[in-house]
Amino acid sequence: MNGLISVLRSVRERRLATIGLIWLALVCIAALGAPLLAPFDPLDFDPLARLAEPGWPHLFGTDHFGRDTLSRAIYGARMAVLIGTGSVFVALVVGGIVGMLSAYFTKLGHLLMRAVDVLMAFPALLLALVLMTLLERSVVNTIIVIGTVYATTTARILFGMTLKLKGEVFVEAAICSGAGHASVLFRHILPNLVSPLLVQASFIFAFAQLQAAALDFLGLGLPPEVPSWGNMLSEERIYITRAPWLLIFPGTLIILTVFSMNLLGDAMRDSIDPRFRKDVKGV
Amino acid sequence: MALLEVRDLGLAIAAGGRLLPVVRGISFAVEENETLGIVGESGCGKSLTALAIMGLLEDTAIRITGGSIRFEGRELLTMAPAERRALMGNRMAIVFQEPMTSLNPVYRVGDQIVEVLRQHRDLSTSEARERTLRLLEMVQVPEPEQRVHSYPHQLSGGQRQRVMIAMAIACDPRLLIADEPTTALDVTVQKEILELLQDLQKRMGSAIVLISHDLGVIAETCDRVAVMYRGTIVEEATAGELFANVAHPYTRGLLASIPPADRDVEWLEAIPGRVPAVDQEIPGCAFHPRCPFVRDLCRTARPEGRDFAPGHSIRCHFPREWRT
Amino acid sequence: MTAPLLQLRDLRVHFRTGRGGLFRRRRILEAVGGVSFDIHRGEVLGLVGESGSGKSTIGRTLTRLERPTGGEAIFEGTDILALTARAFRPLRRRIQMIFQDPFASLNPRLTIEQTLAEPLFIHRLARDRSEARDMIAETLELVGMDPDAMKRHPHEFSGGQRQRIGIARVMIVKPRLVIADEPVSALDVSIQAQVLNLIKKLQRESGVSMLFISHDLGVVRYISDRIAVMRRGKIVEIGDRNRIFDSPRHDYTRRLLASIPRLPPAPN
Amino acid sequence: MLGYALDRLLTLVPTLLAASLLVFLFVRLIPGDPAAILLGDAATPEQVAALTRELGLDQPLWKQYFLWLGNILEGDFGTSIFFGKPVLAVIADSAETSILLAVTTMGWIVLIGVPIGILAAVRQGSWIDQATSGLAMLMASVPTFWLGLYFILVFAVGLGWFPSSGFPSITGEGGLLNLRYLVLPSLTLAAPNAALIIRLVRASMLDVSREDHVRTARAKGLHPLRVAIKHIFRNALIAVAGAFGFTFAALVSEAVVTETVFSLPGVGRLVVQSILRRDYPVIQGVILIVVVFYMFVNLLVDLAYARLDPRVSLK
Repeated sequence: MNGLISVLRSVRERRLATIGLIWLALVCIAALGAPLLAPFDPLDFDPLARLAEPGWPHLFGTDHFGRDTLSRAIYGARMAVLIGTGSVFVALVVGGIVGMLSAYFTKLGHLLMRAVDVLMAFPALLLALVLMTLLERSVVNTIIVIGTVYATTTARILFGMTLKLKGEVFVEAAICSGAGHASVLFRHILPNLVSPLLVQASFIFAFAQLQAAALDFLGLGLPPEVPSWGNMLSEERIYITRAPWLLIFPGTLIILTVFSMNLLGDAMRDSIDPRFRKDVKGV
Repeated sequence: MALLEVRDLGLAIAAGGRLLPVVRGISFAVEENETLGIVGESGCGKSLTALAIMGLLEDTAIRITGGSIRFEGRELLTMAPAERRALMGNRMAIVFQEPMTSLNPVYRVGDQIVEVLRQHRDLSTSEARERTLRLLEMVQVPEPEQRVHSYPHQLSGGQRQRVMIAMAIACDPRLLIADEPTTALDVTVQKEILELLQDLQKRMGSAIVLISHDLGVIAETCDRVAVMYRGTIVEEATAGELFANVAHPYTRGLLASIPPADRDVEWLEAIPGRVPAVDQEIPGCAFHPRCPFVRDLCRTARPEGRDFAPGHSIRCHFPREWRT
Repeated sequence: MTAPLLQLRDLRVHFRTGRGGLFRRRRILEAVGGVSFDIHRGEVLGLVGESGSGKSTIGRTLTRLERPTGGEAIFEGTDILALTARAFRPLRRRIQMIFQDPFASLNPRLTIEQTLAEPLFIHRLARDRSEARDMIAETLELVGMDPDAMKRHPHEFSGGQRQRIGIARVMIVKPRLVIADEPVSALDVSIQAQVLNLIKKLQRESGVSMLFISHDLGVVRYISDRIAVMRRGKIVEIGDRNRIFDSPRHDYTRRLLASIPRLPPAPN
Repeated sequence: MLGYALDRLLTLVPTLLAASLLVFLFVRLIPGDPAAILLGDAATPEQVAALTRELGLDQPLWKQYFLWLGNILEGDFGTSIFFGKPVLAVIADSAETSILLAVTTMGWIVLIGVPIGILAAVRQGSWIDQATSGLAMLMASVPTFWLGLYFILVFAVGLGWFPSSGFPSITGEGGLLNLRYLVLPSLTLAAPNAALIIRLVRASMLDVSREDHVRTARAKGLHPLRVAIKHIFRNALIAVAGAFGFTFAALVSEAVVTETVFSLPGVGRLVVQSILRRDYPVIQGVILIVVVFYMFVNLLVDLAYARLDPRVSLK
């Protein structure tokens, strides 16, 4: 808890990071209140208003089916938040458990970390592509795939950090006091990993946006009918000259969101234990 | 004219928009051929003083708030950076505490010595290499022909410190600052290094400022001793005079705190309390909260430096109170 | 004379350095090469040596932070080196360790109360929090600290205070053997004297046995009844304190003693 | 040093075997008869039966694996369903583009990343530092395909400076001039990676500048620039070199998106198209080769570490 407070404090001290935080809050609001905020149904075709320029009633214009860009973008925020938090969750839970246990129980760890090594022999995007080939295009599968890709790096990072903590004198002192495995892991090691994990989470969130957009672009991410920012860019890219708003708008949304998350992660990183600063590397 | 003259030097640490004084106007002088020992506990400002003399406070949070440092008659604090660099590693040099980390890990030790020679002397590479070998012989590194090709991590702590010393004396400095040069070393190695420093001084005639927390090291090596407490020199005299006639309660407390190896002591007479935090202002004498002989005057008036005996100065209202 | 509290017999500890492989030899380093000594009840055995002599490894092996490659350590009749980790846990209460670095030995996330209560609950020495709190307050006073300190976090304390807390953590479980691994070498001289006095006082009052590990001969002389001098993983000389200092037999001991800078006595 | 290299090489073998097993299982995990999958929809039952025998699909799985592995080691990666020619030949056709793209991209990354990173570190806290750090983070936040599309729009369509798509081989007509086809794609691909290097160079240099030996270097009276380059950057390079290697190794697969945007006939595009065409033998082959390449580059990185940091190999 203390860690969280100090992290938030460090964010507040940086003006740019605060702006990033505000932007992310707006994205979250859009995601939660999409049905209320969106002026149109994001899937509704309006054949009479195809590729309409920004104006009234389509504030940000329409795409080549005549769907309202603003409404799709608001629903896209939903996908962004879902994919981001989902990937972070998968990566941190899977990677966290594997990394922490591997470092703590050395024999098991040797085996598990070799498995992680094998997965890390596949470059990130390639691994995502391969996994997507095996799975149907869906929101859940996209989350699983991106989460898995970052679970490997998270496991590596956590392995290293846990190993460092395991060698700490206060952990040895706890062992000398008679503390058991559970107590050492959850009382002495884990709480000291919360802030670095938070930083790692923010970077994964940011990367996940870019990865998801890339998968969408390649036609291997979310199903094409799902209104995500990546799909919006992917479907409308041939209209880049005729209807530039179709690319500028969702592109800017992605950039702002990723940039904000990176800013946030960067600000938080400066507040964490200097020992771990090198472990959590963002952009 | 002394070789080095420090006058009213003030240093402060910049923290949260404030300047917290850490060295509060200290003055001392060092002559050629002389070893001055500065002793004190961590945080007393002794190492920062060394860095200030060497000009190594740039890019740190430490600011020089006043005073002057004159070296060979020239004021260092107002000197142009290039001019000052021409002195560093040349006319004045420093040996640091941590021989493990003070050498660049990616270069061979020989090359690191050659670098300083080529910086300040007009030598060809082969001349510099030749001189490097002789320097390593001077500091008694065994098998110097092989050792010049070693990387720092291949040497023992003692050997690394010898390399550091060789690097420091490469250009025949007039002033050598040794900042806790033996603190990271074992006692047997410490003895060798201290003997080496004394031996080199005899040969080169330079001045040494030896900074240490260890009164024993200071007592064995120095001609004159300055005792620092919380940014001030509280007592200064020749080593013989100081240890024969300790006058400041802090100096006495320090001596009494160290468990001697040559006699039995039942209980140590420890100084009570601890050094107040940097941001804490202490009225009167800085040592009064811990002083066993404190009186009212000590709580209100800051003692000025004065001569306790010829060549023995002290900052204390009631010196040698334990006698009365 | 009753049986010693601890009998260490032919302790050997080896470390592997670096990662070996098919094409590179892995080096085996002998940290402790056959060390034997006894510690009697109520006795302080000083273990002195230079860095790399293996003195800390012995202490760490006795608290099972390091695995030995051979030898036995009979503590109150059981060979603690042969026990499983699980079987050794109840014995941890009896063998406690004071660490060198007071800044690293306390979990920064826990309050002093949480840190000190941990061993009490593990070893079932306190039934509930209020009983634990009473015991903590008592122990904090014992080490010269204000009981209010228990509400605070380690970063609010100085090095000397933290080392007092470290000592409190050890004393609170009423151990039979305390291993003190360079407990004062990270402290400033004036604080070192305070902590040394405290350790000596607590040892005298509680009658606990102690293995006091240090590189500082003065410190070892001040605190120990008997002294063992170590060099390169072996004990070169062991004996009563005054015998070691006044008539050292081994060359190395003599060299060590001759290396200590002489210190003028404090005026009275 | 040689022993170290051989050892590192040896540790790769189990990882490589495990990775190849995954690649092998990949096709087996797809529901349906592997032989039918590998032959595509147009296959006749006779062809399927023949391939079943050839791949030993009627044998236990572990035998199939070794059979497959044996074929691979002999250079037989199977036959592309789409192209109807050996997979290795298909991959070879796209290798030139990928390698040239990776090399030019790497050139940009070093050229942009290192000097700006050094500048930001030396001028820590100045407006230059803040501007470059902010810009670097922005560069890392832009989706590459979006950047690529706008590069095409501005520099190809608008200004007409560079071609917008495709890449004729440099051995063909136009020769080395054809490299201009790679300018926009390599810049696109370089942008986020250069951003990473800028930040890494800066951060590593700041880390090193706090080390004791830098103070020693200053105490020698060296010029600040010499201290920055010879002492700080040289040590920071140890961390940075690793990033160079990993970046380069990842470029081949990261290029998937860029190659698609610029319609480059590279390995990345081949993967995507093969996935969309369900050309499994090609997917398998490409993955395997990319993984081997990736691991090989990582091995080189390790060896570079040992060269740059004497503490690594001599310990």
